[in-house]
Amino acid sequence: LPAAAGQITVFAAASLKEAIDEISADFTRATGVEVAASYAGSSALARQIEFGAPADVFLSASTEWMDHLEHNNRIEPTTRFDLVGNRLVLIGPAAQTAAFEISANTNLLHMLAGGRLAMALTDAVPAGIYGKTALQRLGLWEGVAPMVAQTDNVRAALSLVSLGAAPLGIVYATDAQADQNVSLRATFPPHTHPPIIYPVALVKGAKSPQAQAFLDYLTGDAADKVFADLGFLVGAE
Amino acid sequence: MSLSVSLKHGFAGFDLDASFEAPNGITMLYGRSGSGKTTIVNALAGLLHPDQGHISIGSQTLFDSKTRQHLPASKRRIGYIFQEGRLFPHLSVRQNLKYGQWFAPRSAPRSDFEQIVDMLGIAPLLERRPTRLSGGEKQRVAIGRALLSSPQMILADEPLAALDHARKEEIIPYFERLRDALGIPILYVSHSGTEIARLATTIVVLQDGRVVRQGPAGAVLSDPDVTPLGATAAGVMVQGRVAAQHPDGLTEVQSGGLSWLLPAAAYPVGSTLRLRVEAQDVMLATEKPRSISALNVLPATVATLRLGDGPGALVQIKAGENLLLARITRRSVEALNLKVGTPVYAVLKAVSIPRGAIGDQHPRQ
Amino acid sequence: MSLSVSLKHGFAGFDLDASFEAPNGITMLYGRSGSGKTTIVNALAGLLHPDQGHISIGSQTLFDSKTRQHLPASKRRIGYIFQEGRLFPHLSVRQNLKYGQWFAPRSAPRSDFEQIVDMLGIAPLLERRPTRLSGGEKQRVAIGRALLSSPQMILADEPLAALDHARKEEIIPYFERLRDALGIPILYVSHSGTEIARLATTIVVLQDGRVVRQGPAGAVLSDPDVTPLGATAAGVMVQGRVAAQHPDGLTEVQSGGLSWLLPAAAYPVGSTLRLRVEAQDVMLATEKPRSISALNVLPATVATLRLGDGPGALVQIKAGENLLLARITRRSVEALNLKVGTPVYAVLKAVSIPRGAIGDQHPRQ
Amino acid sequence: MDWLSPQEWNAVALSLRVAFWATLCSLPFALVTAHLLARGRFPGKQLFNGIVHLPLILPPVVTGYILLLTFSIQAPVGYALSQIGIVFAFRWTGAALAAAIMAFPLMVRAIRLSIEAVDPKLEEAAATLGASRVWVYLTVTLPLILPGVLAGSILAFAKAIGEFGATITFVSNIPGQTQTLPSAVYAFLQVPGAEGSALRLVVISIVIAMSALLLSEILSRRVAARIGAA
Amino acid sequence: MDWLSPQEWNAVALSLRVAFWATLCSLPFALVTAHLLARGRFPGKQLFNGIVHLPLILPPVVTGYILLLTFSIQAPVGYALSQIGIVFAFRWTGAALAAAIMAFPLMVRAIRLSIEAVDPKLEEAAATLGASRVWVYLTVTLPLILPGVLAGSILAFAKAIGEFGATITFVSNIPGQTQTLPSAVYAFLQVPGAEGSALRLVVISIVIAMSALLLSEILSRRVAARIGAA
Ligand SMILES: Nc1ncnc2c1ncn2[C@@H]1O[C@H](COP(=O)(O)OP(=O)(O)OP(=O)(O)O)[C@@H](O)[C@H]1O
Ligand SMILES: Nc1ncnc2c1ncn2[C@@H]1O[C@H](COP(=O)(O)OP(=O)(O)OP(=O)(O)O)[C@@H](O)[C@H]1O
Ligand code: MOO
Ligand SMILES: [Mg+2]
Ligand SMILES: [Mg+2]
Repeated sequence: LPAAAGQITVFAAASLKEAIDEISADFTRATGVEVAASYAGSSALARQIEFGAPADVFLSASTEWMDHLEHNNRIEPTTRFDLVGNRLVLIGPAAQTAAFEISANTNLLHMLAGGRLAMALTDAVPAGIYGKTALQRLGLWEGVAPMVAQTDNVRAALSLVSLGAAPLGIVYATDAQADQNVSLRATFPPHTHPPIIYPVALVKGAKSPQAQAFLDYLTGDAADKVFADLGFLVGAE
Repeated sequence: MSLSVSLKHGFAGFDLDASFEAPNGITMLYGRSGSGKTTIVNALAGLLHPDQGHISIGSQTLFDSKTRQHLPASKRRIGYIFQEGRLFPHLSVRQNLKYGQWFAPRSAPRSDFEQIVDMLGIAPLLERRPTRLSGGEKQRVAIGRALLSSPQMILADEPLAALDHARKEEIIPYFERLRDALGIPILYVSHSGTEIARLATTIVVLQDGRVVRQGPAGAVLSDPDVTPLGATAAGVMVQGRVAAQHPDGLTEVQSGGLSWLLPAAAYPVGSTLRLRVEAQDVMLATEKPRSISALNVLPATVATLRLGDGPGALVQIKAGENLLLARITRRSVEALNLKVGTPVYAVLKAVSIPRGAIGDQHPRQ
Repeated sequence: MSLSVSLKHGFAGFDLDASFEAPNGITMLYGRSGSGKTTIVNALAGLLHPDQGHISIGSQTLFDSKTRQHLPASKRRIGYIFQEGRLFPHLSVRQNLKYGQWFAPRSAPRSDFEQIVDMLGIAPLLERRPTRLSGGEKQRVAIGRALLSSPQMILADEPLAALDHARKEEIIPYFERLRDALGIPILYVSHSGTEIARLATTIVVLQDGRVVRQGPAGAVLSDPDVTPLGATAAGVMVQGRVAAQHPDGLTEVQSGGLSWLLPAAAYPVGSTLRLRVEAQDVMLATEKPRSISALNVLPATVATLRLGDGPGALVQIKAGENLLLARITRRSVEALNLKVGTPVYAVLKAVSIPRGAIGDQHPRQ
Repeated sequence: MDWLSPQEWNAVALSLRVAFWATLCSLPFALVTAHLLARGRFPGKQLFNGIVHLPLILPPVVTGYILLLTFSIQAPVGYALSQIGIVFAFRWTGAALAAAIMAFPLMVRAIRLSIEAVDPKLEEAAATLGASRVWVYLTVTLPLILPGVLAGSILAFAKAIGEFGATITFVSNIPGQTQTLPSAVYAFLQVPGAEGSALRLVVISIVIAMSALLLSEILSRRVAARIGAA
Repeated sequence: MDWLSPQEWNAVALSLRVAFWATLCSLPFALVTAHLLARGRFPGKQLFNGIVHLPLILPPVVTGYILLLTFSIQAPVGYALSQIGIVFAFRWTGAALAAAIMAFPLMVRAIRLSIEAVDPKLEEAAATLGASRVWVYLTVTLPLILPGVLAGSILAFAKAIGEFGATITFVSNIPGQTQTLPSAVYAFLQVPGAEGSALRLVVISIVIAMSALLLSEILSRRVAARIGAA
């Protein structure tokens, strides 16, 4: 495989594309080492790594899949750490009234006014699982469940709101920040859902000697700034 | 109703430029392979849009390149018997036969299904698919389909070419009746001398896309020089009644007041026959021949004399009440000094009237 | 090489059960539409797997249901002229014609491409696709394709049915030469009396899937009772040389030491002709007829006499050096008291030898 | 069968319904389109041909996104349709629409090939027997292309059973309303260790589609026998 | 054209390569398969037919997953192949394999329909002229089904250009190695506000596939004209 000395192959959750593209470019400029990043769903990437994909570094959007790989002895456990965090937010169309505090008293059904609540798959995709948990803990899930439109990934939920097809949606703060067509309505309190964490680790048998350097670079200031600018929670460790 | 055709059409390497009139009755299109017969028929049917020209039937224009008229095929009410069958593979024989009836106007005269099926001998095939038919069976179904569609014009492109002699002899009388009974023009393509002679009212001879000869059948057929068919095709039909069956296998037929001998064992005494007497089988003698193998020596008188441009002549004679035709040479006309009114003997072999040329007068009703 | 066929095959509503031998030369399969001709031909070609039976050619077994042998069609080296053309639509006429040659063994004798193309009159069509051909043109290409494949057996299913008279007259001599020159069996299906009479070495008559008569052509044809074709098909070929062209359009031909008169204006003096004289056009007289329109009265003697079961008889006579056939009635045989050796006059009309039956002795080389 | 949860049963039933209606409703359009492409001569035919094939070329997600842009109530088309009572967004009808559009090029191709195989000489023969163009179509062309139409329809049905990307993008995944089998399968695949559950649903998809295929083979063999082919 | 980044150019080039080889390499298999399905009589034919259609029925992600299970170096098949130098996993060859398998049923269907439209009488005629079965196939059947083969190939090519789900699941989305156009589109669609970039790539896909379609139309019209159809 042409995993040349000067190249690192990074498998990263699709939602990290913007950040990793920018950080990789910086890294290449600094070290001369090329970074090839493969973006897809965390589940797909994890399975590929399980089956011997030539990845050096894995950035997952969920701890579950990283756990799965660790359990199967496909990553170097010692290199694993939590890179960044994220927040879960409720969004609506742009140019709406200011954000509010979401609580057990929030009447989501009223706010939906017959429309749909856009979420990622609530039993499968991390953003959807987090959202469902949060709503459950707030006691809102029972009432709103029939109105939920589930998408195959969080980005599609964002699109539904962005296009006006759904009046409300639950996505990550980073998504909400990047899309001008949506506005932030509420941020779910951290205690309503498990921490949203993007773990990273070296893949077992990583071929590129520069992979560790890239891992280190991800924790550096330059990378932190990129993540922070995009709305990720940095230093969650 | 008369059909009037004037067409120009070009294929790469072939130019059609033909005009002719087809009055009621059967107009035979005759010409060598590739002379443009099917092309003309297709244009009449509306399947080919000619480059130029005019086609009308009676007062109705079917096609006119000047006025840009082109009546679609489905509105022309034609019964087209295709050179290559073209049966519907997904329909049974019965459905194929009935197909045209679905679209015929209510007012159109219906042909009798049973009768046509019977004549064509396809009754046992009615529930079959066309793929399971023999070549000749297919062709017979195609004939039936066209005839049953209540057409106001029939186009028949070599309809009988694939059929055996006996079957032909069963179907030809039907066309004869169509010709005589219905007032519709029939355009009929054939290479067969027998068919042309028996059926043609009018003959149109094509050569390389051009009409080289057209006219009433009698005139064209009696001209030995015009086509290869001229020599073999003239003849008359004669009606008679079986008078006796002789023990040596010969049948005696009374016709027009005279006795004829011929082999026709299958017909019982008293039944009515029609016989085709071909002009070239008739010899004329001014002296009664003796000790000759010909069994039929009929006294007659010359009725008309028509000399061709070539060596041939067509002599019409009255034998009893029958008018017969004899094709002889001009040299013989002179040698025997034949004139209108000359008494002669028509000499005719018994075997010259082959069994095939014998049919009931009304084959089936 | 002789072909030996014994077959049983059943279709719903049709049973074939036929056995016959086809020696070298042309074996004519004759029978009404639907009598099983194409079925037999397909079995010979290897396209139909019969239920039971045996087919062999010379010592080679093509099919045997007992030993479960079934030589595939491609190995049988047959030139099959199909009833329905079956030209390859994606190949040009030339490629269609050459198709069989690609697969013929090197050692096989090659037919001359130019000569066959010429005979069939398809030279101008060589670069065309079959969809742009007329019905008869397609059929001619199909004939050429089969002939050019260097076959060791020819199967011809109504090969000439779609052709005009003149074209037939050009192609028939070719089959005659194939018959006479090549030592291969030819199985030929035809409804045409002329083709049968001129070409048949052997005749097999089918009826409803069964062989009702088989034997050498002469024997079958001279029996007026056996088939509808019997009456019209007997005849002989005679060779002659144009002696003079008379001003009244008649041509004088010297043949077998005698002079014949007939209309054949197109042939220059000195050229060689062959004439077909049909048995039924010949009358016999024991006294020289006078004042009769027939121009050919040839002195002859009775050579053989064959009486049929029915009213007919076939008399072979020697006129000059030619052997002619005359179909007359048994009654006339008795009335004229004909015996072998009886001197007679053969009476033949000039027009009975139609132009179509005249051809160069060696049509084209 | 208790090895399927009620929600999974819903998904099965919905997939069948979606695929059935998707196939049935696109059939007339596919017939017309195939006919235009096989026989028509009009300007922009190539463009039209291209547009018909778009769903095949585009990643399904993009197709779904375009559908969303076009048929959501916010969009002019979607709004206009909703005024006459036709709503696709977040309904099973939307899933059917997505499946229909994804399967459309397959159906059209199959039908078109069979139309091109029909001998125009037979249609001419029907015309000479008095059949107008519509009747020729109904009594000759259509019966002759039936095997192709069948093949195309079953292909479309199978595709509709398996369609996922465009469907979930367009109408999301609402259990009981738009959650088809593939969405359910996808969901299981996102969860580590749930491959077994996914497999069950995959097997069901396969059984359904295979039955449809088998049916089509039997039907088209019967049709072909009637037409007398091979 | 500077409106495409080098990485995007790579994706375009790779998609073309993948689609080309996917189409070319599956063609012989598709011909054989179509022939078996159209003419063959063997036990298990229906099952075989079903298996051929599986990629159409299954959600692409499942197909990709099955490929991963089968052809990764860990798997017996993948290992065996790797011993003789054939590796699919995470190579562009794998993308081609995925595209080929997804497009296979489409190609087979198209070819099969045209085989069924060939008049066996012509093949019989060729046999009587001495052509063995192979030669009959090469000189008669194949030329007559050429329009169908063309149509099927272009359909497969278009499908291969658009294939996403199975590809990204099987060989991932590694730029320059396995990142095809649709994978690149997918990645852009994950970035809010990057629809413009996605759109550019979508347009390129469309242009490529449309050109292929146009080419096939022209070719098959020429072929049809040669065969003399309609
Ligand atoms: N595939 C088939 N299935 C059922 N019956 C058939 C099939 N092919 C032919 N037949 C029947 O078998 C009989 C013989 O057919 P065949 O084609 O051999 O006749 P044929 O003598 O060649 O007639 P023709 O002169 O009309 O071509 C006919 O009655 C026909 O209807
Ligand atoms: N579609 C076509 N394209 C080009 N030339 C054609 C086409 N159809 C017919 N021709 C040519 O036009 C001429 C006349 O054809 P047509 O079919 O009218 O002949 P025909 O008189 O019916 O002959 P046949 O007795 O052989 O059926 C022929 O030379 C033929 O080659
Ligand atoms: O067209 Mo697909 O690749 O079924 O989603
Ligand atoms: Mg013709
Ligand atoms: Mg036959």
